[in-house]
Amino acid sequence: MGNFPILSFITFLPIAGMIIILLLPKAQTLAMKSITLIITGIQVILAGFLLYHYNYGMGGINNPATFQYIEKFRWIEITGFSWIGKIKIDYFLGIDGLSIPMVLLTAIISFIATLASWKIDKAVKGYFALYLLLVTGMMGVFVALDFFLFYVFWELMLLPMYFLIGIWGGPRREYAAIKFFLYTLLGSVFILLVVIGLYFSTMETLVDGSKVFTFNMLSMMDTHNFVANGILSPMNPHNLRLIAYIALFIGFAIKIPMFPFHTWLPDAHVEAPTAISVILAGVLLKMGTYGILRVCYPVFPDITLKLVWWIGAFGMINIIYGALCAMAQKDFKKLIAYSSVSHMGFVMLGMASLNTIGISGAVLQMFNHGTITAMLFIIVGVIYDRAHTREIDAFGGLATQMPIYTGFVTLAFFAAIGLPGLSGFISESFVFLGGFAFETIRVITVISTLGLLLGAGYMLWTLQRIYLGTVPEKWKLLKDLDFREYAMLVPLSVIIIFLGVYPSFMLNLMNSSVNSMVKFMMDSRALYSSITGF
Amino acid sequence: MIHVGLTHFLFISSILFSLGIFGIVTRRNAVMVLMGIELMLNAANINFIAFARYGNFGLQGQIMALFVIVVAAAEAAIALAIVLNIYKIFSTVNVDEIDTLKD
Amino acid sequence: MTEFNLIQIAVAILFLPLVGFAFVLFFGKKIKNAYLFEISIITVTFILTAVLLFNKLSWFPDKNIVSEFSWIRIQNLAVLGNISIDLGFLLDNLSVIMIFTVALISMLVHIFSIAYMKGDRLYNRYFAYLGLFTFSMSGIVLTHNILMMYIFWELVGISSYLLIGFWYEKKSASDAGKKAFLVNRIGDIGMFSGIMLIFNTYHTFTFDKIFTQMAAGTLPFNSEFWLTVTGLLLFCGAVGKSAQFPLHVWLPDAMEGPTPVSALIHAATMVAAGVFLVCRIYPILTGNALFIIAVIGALSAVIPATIALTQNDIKKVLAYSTVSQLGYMVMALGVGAYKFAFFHLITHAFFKACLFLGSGSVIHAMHHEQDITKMGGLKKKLPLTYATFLIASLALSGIPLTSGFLSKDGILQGTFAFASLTGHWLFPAAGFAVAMLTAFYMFRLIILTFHGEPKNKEKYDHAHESPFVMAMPLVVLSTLSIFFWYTPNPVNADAGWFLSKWIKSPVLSVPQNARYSFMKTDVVSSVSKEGIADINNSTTVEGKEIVYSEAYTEAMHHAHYPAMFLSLLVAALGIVFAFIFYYWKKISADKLAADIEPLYKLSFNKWYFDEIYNATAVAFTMGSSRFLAWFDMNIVDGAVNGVATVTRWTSSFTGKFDSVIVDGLVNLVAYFSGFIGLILRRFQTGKVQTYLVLVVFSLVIILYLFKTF
Amino acid sequence: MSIYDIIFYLFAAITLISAFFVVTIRNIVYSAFFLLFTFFGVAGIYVILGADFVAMVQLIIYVGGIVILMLFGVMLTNKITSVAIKTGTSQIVPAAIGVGMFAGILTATLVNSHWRKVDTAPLLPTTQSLGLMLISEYGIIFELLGIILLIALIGAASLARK
Repeated sequence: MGNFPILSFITFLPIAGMIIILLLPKAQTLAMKSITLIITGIQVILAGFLLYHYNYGMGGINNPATFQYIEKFRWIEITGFSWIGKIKIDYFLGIDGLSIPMVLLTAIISFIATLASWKIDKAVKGYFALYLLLVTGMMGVFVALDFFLFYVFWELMLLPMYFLIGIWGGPRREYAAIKFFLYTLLGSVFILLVVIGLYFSTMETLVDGSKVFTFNMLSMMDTHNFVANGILSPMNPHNLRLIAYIALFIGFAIKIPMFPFHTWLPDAHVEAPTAISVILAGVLLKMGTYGILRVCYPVFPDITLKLVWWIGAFGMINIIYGALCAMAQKDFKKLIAYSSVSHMGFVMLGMASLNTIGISGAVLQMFNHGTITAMLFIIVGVIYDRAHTREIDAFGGLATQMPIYTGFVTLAFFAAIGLPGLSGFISESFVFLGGFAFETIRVITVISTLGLLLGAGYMLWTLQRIYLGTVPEKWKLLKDLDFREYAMLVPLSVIIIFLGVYPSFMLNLMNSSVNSMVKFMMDSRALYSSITGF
Repeated sequence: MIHVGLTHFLFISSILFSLGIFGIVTRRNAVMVLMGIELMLNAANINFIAFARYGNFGLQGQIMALFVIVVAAAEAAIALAIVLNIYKIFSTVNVDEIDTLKD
Repeated sequence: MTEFNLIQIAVAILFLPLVGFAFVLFFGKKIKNAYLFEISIITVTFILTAVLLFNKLSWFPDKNIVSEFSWIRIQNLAVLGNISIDLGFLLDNLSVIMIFTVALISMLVHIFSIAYMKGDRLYNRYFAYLGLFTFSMSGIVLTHNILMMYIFWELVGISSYLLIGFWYEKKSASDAGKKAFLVNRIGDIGMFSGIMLIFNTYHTFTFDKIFTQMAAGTLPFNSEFWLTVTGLLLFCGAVGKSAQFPLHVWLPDAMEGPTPVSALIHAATMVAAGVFLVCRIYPILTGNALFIIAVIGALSAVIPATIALTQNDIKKVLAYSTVSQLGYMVMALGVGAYKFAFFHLITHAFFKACLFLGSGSVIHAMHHEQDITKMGGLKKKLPLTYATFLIASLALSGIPLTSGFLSKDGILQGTFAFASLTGHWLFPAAGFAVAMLTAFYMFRLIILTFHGEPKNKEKYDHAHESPFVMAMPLVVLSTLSIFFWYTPNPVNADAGWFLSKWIKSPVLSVPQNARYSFMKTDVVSSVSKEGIADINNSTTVEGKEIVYSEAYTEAMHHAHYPAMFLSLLVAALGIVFAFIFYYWKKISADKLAADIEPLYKLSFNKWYFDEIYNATAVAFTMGSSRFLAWFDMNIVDGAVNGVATVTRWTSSFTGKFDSVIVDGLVNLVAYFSGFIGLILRRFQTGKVQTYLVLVVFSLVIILYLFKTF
Repeated sequence: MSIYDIIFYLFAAITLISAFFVVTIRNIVYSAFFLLFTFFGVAGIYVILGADFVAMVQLIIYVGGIVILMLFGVMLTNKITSVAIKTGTSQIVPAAIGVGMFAGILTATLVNSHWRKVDTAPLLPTTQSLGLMLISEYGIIFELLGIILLIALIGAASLARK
């Protein structure tokens, strides 16, 4: 394939689909759905292609030479404002071991969520156009290496999401959409601040030897590129790196969502249509943790090392708090939403461990949580489609009524509580093993193991309340799964079981990058202390 | 008193700009909001032309100012059309009474 | 037969039940007799285990056959180097005997279930679950590393969840399944913490490598205290699975499952897994850890025995008896009687399976009546069941000529010797007390069920002896409860092949000064034997077994006959009392119960464990969960909404205040607070202009931060 | 203080004072008239800056076009008979504080920046050179602007017709 810009292709393909859909007449809903399905299908194939040709030995993280499928050219260049200097923004894409699992996840979840949107019948054209735009935004975030571009994709994904929740959502959709939008926008503002700050603190040396300010993330990771008196340069004795780090972290943490910024999540999930919940939980939440790993960690290793206890502690709070809140929910979807909060806590805990096992566990957990939660939300969607309620106590005995569906439910629930043989187990174990190995967060890790118990508690309790027992008279007519629902649940189940028995498939993929990350963090400890002189 | 130079013009433009914002933020009538926007556009234009004179650009600044004026005209036309529509629907042009964004 | 063949057989043994599970699960709907496939699979598995057992014991009696492969490999770690997480098999005598027992009992339970479960709606599904359960249990037994053991440990938990809650339409059944899983999970968390400690210290999960490194002097955090902690944390897993005090509450509830399941789970497999785990990790248990284990074991032996006295549900009595017997084994492990503990595990598996299946036969005959006060006189109707049940009860009570006598005697002997060396006489006291209680409640059960007059005439008349497929397992299991399978000498098991040849106590890896004093390697003796005075070497020169001190051997020897006669005496006493109370009715049991009502109530209500847990742990969790949900809804989320209300109130108040006193400064303060409110408010007044003001302020802040002057 | 300076201050005063009235006075029609003066002042400033053509365009389009448009807007959206041609104001104080701070910091930034200035060129007529640029260098943009205007025209007409 040589120089074929496959990353751009995979990112912007949905935009092409969007244009086609916009050109179609309103009544052609089937064509719109098919086009979306085909486009996302092609994305899955392309992601498979990326995977097939992926070089497992290349680490990425801070070294541009070890990124793969790189595309880099000048995107915006303004000269002439001689007193500001040149403005130069690159179009810079590339992937490494951190991004490729996320690219895969995005492709798979988008495809499955397309199937989940099949029954949308309100303003179909708008829905699928926005949906494809959303897919582009998500994919872009995971492949962008220029901070400005990253930010553009980050914002690009925000707007369609707002409309998708706000128009196709449940009864309180506008409230939920606004809440989602403002929360994330707040996060974006924080991120933007830091982007600008970093821009004015980093200079890149061009081929001709001249220096320009840069948005290149990889340049920001190299201490040589910092301007001596930039406000975010470590050499500047009055630098604002700590504040900037916290701002950036909060920006990403809102997406995770980290306690106490998580309250948008239950509302957004409850109101969003099934497919959007799937996307939201499956991919969007990962952007927060991905952003932290991609930006916060390597750009601010000095601060990360200082604050790592806090990251772990918030991870712990997420795990336990989310689980306890989930236990008390009466709405099935809200329960799953809180379980997401709990499971994302594992990711944070794993990130805080700063060693290969823990971070591998965290990245793997991102992928696994994506698939498992997607499955859980589809499960909620299936029951909501039929019964038009999500009240847990309204159900009972569905195992008798819908045995095959209950089989899938059991699988997903067991995966969510980390049953061995299913994918959740390895990632959670790795997170714990990694966390325990790191002295700073050892106690936190041990406390977090309580999450295993609580998770099992609320999941099994839900299983019992909805699926076990006897069927109330009014649900006697519920039908078991149809073909479309099989098509969504079977692939996810296969992935969950496959990664449960053969986790090396994913772990090998990310191994070099995680190692580079850990090595980079370890080296930075000495490097930054020599720069700042304390 | 120093000779009039670049900074004087910049001063004028920044004050004009701020007044524009003030108008947008405080006035309740949609048309008044539009007027505020026009003020801001004019402030920007002053900057363009001032830099065209004191910077090393030739006439590029003036060209840009022309473009701005043209776009402003288009914008004013569209905006007023929208205001008329709003008036038809809500029977008011007071922007603070139009808060469907809230729910 | 080479080692490689044995490994191949082991692989087949492990995965055949899984194949059965998958097949029956997927085709159970379409093929009516899919369960026959599962049964033939399990029969093949059993034959394979028999082959494995025979070959291992005859050709490689002293060899540990290991086969492993790398499951996950993580390379170039910054600190640790490459790490490989291996999965693999360990075939030693312990595991082949255990896997044989598991497969045998599993097969018998399968066969028994053919008749017992006949006509159930989910007949095929039931056999699929049995297959899954057998697979998980085989995994625990055959594995060579702690992580894989944990994996199958959890799988056992989940398959027991499915089996206990098999009749999920009954609330009590699904409750029991959930409770079993959650209580187990508590133990598992401890176990997982132990695994984290192990991994953090040794960077491997494989038992052998852990033992070798520990023997070479590597300890968790370089301290014996943490070694003790590690051992106890791992033991937590056993506390959960083997239903030890204080986590024993799930087991009696688990009787909600079908009776053959109770036989499988609560006799030979799931609960035995805990004891098996302790046997596996025995080399890393320090003296202190063992002592605590012994205490837990003693408590678990005594408390449920007292509860079993007053229960009226035939399965509940057996369930508490199981807990009590498991406590026995754990206590035996704790006091150093390793061999006898494992021996009791095996013998107990057979006779307890026999008892459970026998009770299944009774329940089947009585049309699902489980209350023994409503039975009676069944001896005539169910002669075969009665005979087998009696043999198994005799074994459980420890009457000579039975297997139970041998193993129980050994355990009592062990506690006796331990007490004589260390002075903890409470252990033998507990042991003998439990022996008496056991004999008493078992014969109470037998008398009430099989003797006397039938109390429910109608059901009695319809009762009939069970069909062949139910009777056959009973006969097989009751024969296995006789002594001659284990030793030629009915009063001394030491001479038998089981203890002298097959079961070897493992070499300890624990540092010398952390062991029981009688397990310290006797340096002098090794000098005298080997002529080497190298202390560091002394742990390894002795070869394959724990080196007990001569004093201990002596004490064991002396304890043999006292323990034997005393245990016989108390068992006989127990039986006699049972007859006095329930057969001859010389003393009214009801009257006695009324006389000591508080004690009776305590026992009848299971020492109020469930109530206490419900009132504390469960209530606390549910309470905090409700509180946090409220907190989340009203405080965290309301921090936004609530502050908005307050701010609105504030601004309206200040607005009024402002209109009364026109004061610029106050005005400013008020609006400033209003401005803060604007930020904290839901950010959604809906008015673009308000947002714009915010934008302006933000711009001011940004410009100020990035100011160039 | 040269005559140049005096003219500058004159126009600056016209601009700022009338702009101030635009945003503060209650009657919208008066506001519109003050807007006219503001534009006029701005045009004067353009002239001082040597942008004669732009100044003319400013006068023609703004003073002649946009202000009239605004007035139409006012008239069409207010009942002439009622007294509602006045506009209310909201959140004056926070806005005043915010905008004041903003103006201060913006002015400080602009004034304190070290602009790289070149010597002012002599004032020459610009119309011809602007025209040349518009049809050569900026030809495409010029065309595009034409299209935008057309679209705006059609759009506004169709919007207002609804």
